[in-house]
Amino acid sequence: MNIIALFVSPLIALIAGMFFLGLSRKISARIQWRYGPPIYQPVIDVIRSFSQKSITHGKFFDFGIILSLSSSFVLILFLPIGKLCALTSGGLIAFLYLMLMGPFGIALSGAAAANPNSSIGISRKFLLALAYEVPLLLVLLTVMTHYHTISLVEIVNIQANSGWAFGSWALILPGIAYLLILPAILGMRPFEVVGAAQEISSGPIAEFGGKHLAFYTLQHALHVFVGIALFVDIFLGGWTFFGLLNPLAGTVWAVIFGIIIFLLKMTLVLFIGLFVNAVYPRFRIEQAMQYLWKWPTLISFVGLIIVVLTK
Amino acid sequence: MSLELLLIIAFSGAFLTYLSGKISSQLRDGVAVLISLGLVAIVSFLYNVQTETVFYQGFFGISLILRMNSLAWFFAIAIVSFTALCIIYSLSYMKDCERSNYYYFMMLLINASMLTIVLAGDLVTFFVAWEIMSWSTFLLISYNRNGALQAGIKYIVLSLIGSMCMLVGILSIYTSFGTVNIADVANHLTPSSVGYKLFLLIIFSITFGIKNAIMPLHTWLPDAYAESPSPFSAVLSGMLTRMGVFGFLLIMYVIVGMKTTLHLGRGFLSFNTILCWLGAITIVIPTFIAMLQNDAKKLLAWHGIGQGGYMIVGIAFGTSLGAAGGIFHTLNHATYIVLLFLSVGAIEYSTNGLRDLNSLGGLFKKMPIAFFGGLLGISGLIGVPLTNGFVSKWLIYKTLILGNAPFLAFAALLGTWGTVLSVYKFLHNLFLGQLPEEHKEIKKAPLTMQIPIVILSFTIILFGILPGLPLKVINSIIVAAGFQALDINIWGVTSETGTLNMLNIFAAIAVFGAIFWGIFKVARKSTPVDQYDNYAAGAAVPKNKYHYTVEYYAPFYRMGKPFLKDIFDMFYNRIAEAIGSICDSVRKIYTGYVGSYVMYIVLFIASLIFVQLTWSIF
Amino acid sequence: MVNPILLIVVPLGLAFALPIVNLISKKIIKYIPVLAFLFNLILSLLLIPKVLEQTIIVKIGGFHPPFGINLFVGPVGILFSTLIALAGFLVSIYALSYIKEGPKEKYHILYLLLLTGATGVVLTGDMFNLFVFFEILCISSYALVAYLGNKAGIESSIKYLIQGSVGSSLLLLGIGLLYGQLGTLNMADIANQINSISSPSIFVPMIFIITGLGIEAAIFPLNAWLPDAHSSAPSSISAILSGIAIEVGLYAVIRVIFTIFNASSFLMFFVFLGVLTLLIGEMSAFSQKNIKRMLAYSSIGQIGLIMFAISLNTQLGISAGFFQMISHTLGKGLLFLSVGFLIYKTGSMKISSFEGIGKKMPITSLLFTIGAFSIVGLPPFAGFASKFMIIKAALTTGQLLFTVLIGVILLGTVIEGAYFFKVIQSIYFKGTTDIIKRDEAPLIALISMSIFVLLIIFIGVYPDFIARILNSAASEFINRIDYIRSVLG
Amino acid sequence: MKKIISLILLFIICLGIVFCLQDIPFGAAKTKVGHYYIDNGREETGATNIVTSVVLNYRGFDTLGEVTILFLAAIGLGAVLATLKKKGKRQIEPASLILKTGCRFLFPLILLFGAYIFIHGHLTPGGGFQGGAIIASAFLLVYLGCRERKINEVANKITESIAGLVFIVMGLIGLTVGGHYFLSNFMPKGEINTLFSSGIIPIIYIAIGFKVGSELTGIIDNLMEKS
Amino acid sequence: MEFLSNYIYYIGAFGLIFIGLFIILVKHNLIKVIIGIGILDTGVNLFLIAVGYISKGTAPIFSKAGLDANNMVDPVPQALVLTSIVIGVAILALALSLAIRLYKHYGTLDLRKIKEQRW
Repeated sequence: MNIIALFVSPLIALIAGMFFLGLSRKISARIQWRYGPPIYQPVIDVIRSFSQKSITHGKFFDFGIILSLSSSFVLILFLPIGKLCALTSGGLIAFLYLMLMGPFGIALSGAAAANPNSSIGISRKFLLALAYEVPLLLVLLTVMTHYHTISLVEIVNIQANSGWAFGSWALILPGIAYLLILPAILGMRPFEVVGAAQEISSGPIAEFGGKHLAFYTLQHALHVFVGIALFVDIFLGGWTFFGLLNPLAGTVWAVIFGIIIFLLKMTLVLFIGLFVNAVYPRFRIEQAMQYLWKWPTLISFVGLIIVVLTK
Repeated sequence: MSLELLLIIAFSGAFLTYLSGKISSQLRDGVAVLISLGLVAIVSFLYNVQTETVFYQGFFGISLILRMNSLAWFFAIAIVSFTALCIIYSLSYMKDCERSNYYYFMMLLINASMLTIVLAGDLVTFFVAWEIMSWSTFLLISYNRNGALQAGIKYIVLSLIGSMCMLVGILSIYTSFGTVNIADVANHLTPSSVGYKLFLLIIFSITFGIKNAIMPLHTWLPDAYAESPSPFSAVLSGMLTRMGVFGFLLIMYVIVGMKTTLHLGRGFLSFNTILCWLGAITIVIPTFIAMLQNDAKKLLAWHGIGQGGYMIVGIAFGTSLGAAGGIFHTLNHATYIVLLFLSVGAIEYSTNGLRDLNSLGGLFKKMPIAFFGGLLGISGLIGVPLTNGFVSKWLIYKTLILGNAPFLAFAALLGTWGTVLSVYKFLHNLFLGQLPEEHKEIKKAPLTMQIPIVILSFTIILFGILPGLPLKVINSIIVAAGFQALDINIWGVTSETGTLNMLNIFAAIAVFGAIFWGIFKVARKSTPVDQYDNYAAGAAVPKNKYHYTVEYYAPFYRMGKPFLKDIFDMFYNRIAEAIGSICDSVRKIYTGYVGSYVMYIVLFIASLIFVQLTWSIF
Repeated sequence: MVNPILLIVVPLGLAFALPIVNLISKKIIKYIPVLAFLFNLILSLLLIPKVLEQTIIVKIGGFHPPFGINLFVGPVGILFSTLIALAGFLVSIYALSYIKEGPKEKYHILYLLLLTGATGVVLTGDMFNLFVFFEILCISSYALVAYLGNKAGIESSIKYLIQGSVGSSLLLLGIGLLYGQLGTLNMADIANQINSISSPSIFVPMIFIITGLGIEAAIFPLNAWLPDAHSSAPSSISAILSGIAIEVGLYAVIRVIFTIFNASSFLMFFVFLGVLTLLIGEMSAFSQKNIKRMLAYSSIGQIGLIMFAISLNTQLGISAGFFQMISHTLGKGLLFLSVGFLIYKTGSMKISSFEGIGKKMPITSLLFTIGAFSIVGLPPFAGFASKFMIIKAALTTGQLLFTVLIGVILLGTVIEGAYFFKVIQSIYFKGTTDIIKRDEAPLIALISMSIFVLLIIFIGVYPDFIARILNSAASEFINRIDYIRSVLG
Repeated sequence: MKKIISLILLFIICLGIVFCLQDIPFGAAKTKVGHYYIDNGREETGATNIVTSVVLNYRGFDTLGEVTILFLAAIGLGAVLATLKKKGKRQIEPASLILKTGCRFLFPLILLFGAYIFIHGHLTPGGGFQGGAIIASAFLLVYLGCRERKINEVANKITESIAGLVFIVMGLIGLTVGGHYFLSNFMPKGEINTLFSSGIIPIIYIAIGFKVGSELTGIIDNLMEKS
Repeated sequence: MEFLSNYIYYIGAFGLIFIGLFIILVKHNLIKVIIGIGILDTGVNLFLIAVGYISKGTAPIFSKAGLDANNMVDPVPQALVLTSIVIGVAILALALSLAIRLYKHYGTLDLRKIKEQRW
């Protein structure tokens, strides 16, 4: 199983991630009464980027982006996609750290490019990350405390037995908080100030072109996938769907349907996440921080207190 | 190899170095390196040795004892190795500095005294070595003159307060039990009252808290780190400050005993919970203050405080995982903070003493070794997987989460994210971005400076991938302290609530890295471009504005600056001023007018007679 | 022929002979104090084992006490006389190169008499004789403080003299009041007849005597002369005044309290007075700009510490107090001596003028540093061992009050550390970084200071060396009956 | 204000002393030690003047200290005034003939009287200190009367030193011979109430007389010359 | 009156002592202070003599036969006073010489102005 997951789950993640990327562009466009690009547009972009020539600012410029992409793929291995999960070592904590490495690699690369716009973009990126990490950490800690484990797989398995976390009253507040910060995690509207194309030439990726840009797009797609999948895994029970798969237990089909259910849940979450926040105009970074440190943090904090007290 | 001989070599080596410096500086360098490496060799031969010897009885008839066990060995080997690396590094760093004999002498003296501290089998030896360490550190902190003087005074005053507390504690033990032998004291202490144990714990915690810079007592540290010579900053932050951790281990788990310590008080008001929370505060606030720093060494110094918090949280939490994590983090912290200080030192060396984060940049092409040292250092500091920092932090987080202390865990994790921001700023402003014109031609860092950086970088990765190597020793330490043994493998930790396997993470990253490196190579070749050949959206950016460094996290600063002040430092300064003015007014009683002096005499007699006649109290 | 009387008579005779020697040759006079105290030192060291076996009572003129004057050469006396001889010897070696101007033969006479007086005070067993030797000590101090003849010296000297003579009058008055009641001057005999100090007829003379002696001992409200005098005297004399004179004064005070009046209820007051003295001293020293004044205030602080230790009224406490006296003598002596040459070479007593002197005079600076470390109480120097013993003594009493006071005392130590370390910083880490030509103190002075350092380190590392004598000294104070019995037979 | 405070303080002290003096009635019987001296002084020391026997024998050590203090005062005064810059030559107004002659006449007489006082110290009231003071007054007279005359400082010093040394040597002889006590009266006591009696007392008193005389003279000399 | 005759020496002695102390406490002129010290000394000496006095006693000198030993005053205070006087002389001499030097330095003997050594 693990061996299969090792090969399959990156593939699923890549494809789904590209799909969500395209989908989100489409949804945003529709919300704004635009037609928008086709859903497969990111795939086209990647392929085209590979064929284009690029510039490099040195070995380290290349190293950063490769580090970013490969660590994003490693991250996928730690994520239960349906019933597939290649690596479990270290649990959610290791997962959190690996989540950090993708942006970190991009930041290194962007900084090596020595473009002031990249620097500004990275600074914003990290501040935004700090802003949403505060509620995110609280949310994850709540979940881990509630289930008394640090393993993602185990969290999903417990939910299979005892119902979705989002359904249990103790974890509903963290769930809401996660939804509120989801756009920030995904870097989508209204939190797109990091890569503001008009203002700082797309920020960190200002100097990226050709294969660098392609790598970045792939990484971004994975990042979007992870952000949503994490929610599904810890709040929506991953592959579980009200005992639907129980009859199939132990067969290959359970795995396949598990993945499908998982992806459907993800799509749903993407919609919700986008709709919840799409009405806001773009936040300035301070506004974003103030917002994220106010409501989502407060909600998740209350959630954590509830969980600790009811423990 | 007896322990006395080891210490004799250590101490006399220091003197020998000083004396040989009077003959020639080459000889001195040779002797210093030889002594420090020799100590490394001797200590490593002492692995797994358990001895205890009485070496002296002339101090008030107290048996002064040296003993070797796994705890002592662990710290001893760390001390001697890091000092040896810093000594090697100093060979070129300190080449043209004044009083270099003195510098080496003090370095080796501090080394020897730290070694004595960890080998001490009784509290008097411990205290004596502790004090020697304190004053020699003071003498070396002040070495850089100017700003260093204030730092030195701050350090020594706090340090004196700490050691006076410890002296009271030790003597209280001595008078109560008539022995200062650590093992005996532990036995005697078991039946004594809870209040007394608590008193001991608190009074020693002040001492070790000052040394380890726990939050309200940290104020000496930033200045001291920033103003010392860089190799010494490295030793200071890497090992010397962590003598506080050693002290905590000693008092909490050896002297008072694990079981007792963990059951002092109830609920939130128990000793170790409060210590944990102090540790948590120490993690968060300094890390965020670090973000505001513009001095590379000061930034690292604030992180030094913050990382100290992890150790305290880990040790004070009182689980096997926590204690192991805390101890392991001490070692890991030493590796990467030493590495970082040495990298900054290399920059200082090359740019004639610059360490201002706003005036440097783009040095990664000029000083690749220092850059990779810095990169791995900050990775370790953050705890990026595959570096050793990850493993120890993982152990701490895990035990905090599973031990139902999510708020502590939150503080610890938040600290990590703060760390990411500030160390990225550090890396970016020093090494990445544009290279300023004036640093186009810089001195090359010599080999002796690069070797320690390379060794430390290698160590970070080694312990990151194979954490089992040090954890094996740590496991025996915590078992000796009475904790349950951990299930240690060469690649990590196995336990029923989740395993850590660094090897498969390493393999995964390596495989994916190789794949994408391959893809990258196969794809169309990219064109190398010049530094200034940048896309600036058509705007004409002046050359000196190309590097965005000043106020790197400007929005955050705007928000956080009013809150992120070192209020404790201000508070202490206020106290110091108040004491100063009180002192000034006290001496005004010596008016200089002899009539009033005679008046004092008459007053003295008169008041005594008055008291006696009225109340007859004598 | 080993007779303790020689400890007093030989220096005295040499002092009397010195004017004649001066007429014969002006060059050799400065070696006379060296010889005298070398003799005293050897004699004291020879006497120590004998005294530890049995106290020597020297009857002067062959009259039995209480009718004649007797010397009481007990452990305390021999301890002090050894200390005095040692300090006197080393400082006189130092003075060989330090005293270069002024009426030198007078300096040496006064110096001899100062220490003779001190030896007399610690050895005598007669109240009035104590007064006489005390006056010798005081008057020679007045003259020596004014020795340099500068503005500060004369002013300090006259102030010292006024306070000192008021004190000596009070002392004499107290002795007279006692004599009027008890009809004897012998200390053992007085002690024998005193039962309680609570009646005013005993208490009032006691207060007068304590005040009179306390002025020399620099107990808090009586010590206003000290900073002036110690800072204005020539440094070699400052070393003796700080290292010997005030200790001897304190010895006299505690001898009076312990042996004569048996005033253990009064000791509680002394505990507080000691802590107060310490705090006042250390706090006044804190922001001093003048190095010698700072050291003088530090001496006040140290006296407070000694008072505290001795007032604990336990075997351990008293021996700790004596130990602290020894380490203070060595440490403060060393500090004043090294500062003497620092001042000599820079021409100023301002701490700020010492900036960078560490390069010019590395050895002297090092000696100063070690002295400072010892005074602050850092291991492995003597000050640490004594402070260790004091704290141990205070904690052994098991009373909460003493534990709290120990906290206050340690606070004083922290203040002390702060100002000493500031000075050390200015010596080594301030001022020019250029290479300066060395201009070291003369070799002979360095040798004498180095002996101080060796002793400081030796005692600091091996305090058991003097433990026995300290213990017997403490017993001498505790066992008042033994004292009386051994004198009166 | 200060005066009032000091008066209050002094009053308190006075009160204490009054309480204390209740135990010391004025003019009461002799005390223990004094009684002993009066009873046994003659036999033990051979001096008829008990004060002298107390001063020089029973409490001889005090007297040694006392002599030392005077010596100390002379030396100290010299030391204090030594660094004073000398005012050129002293303006001396020569004394008149009558004054000069008178001084010359009186000077040996005073010296003789002083010598008498200290030689008979053990027999009659008086002694070394008193005699010495009288001798010093002779020199003072010379200073005042015959102003151009100066004493021989070297001789003065030698006298001073030798006199002091005599005292100490006498004490040390007592340490070696006799009862092996410092300052013990090792010489034969002689017949009571004669000049050559009471052992070392006259010798020491003579020495003290010389010493006090020369020291006081030195002090006078110093004060006259240097100020 | 009887009280006075009984205690006149004590009263005189302590009167002198307190006058001396009072002078030292309140006077600013150095010479006056030195005079105060002298008075204080004298008072103490007088007190010592008074302590040894016996009503209608004689000097303790057996200058001729037939003197009653029981009627002699205590010789010890007299010996003490001898010493004490000498000490007083010594102190006075030293104090005066210092005063001379001080006047050379400061040009005044007002102790309120001689305050360079303080704090």
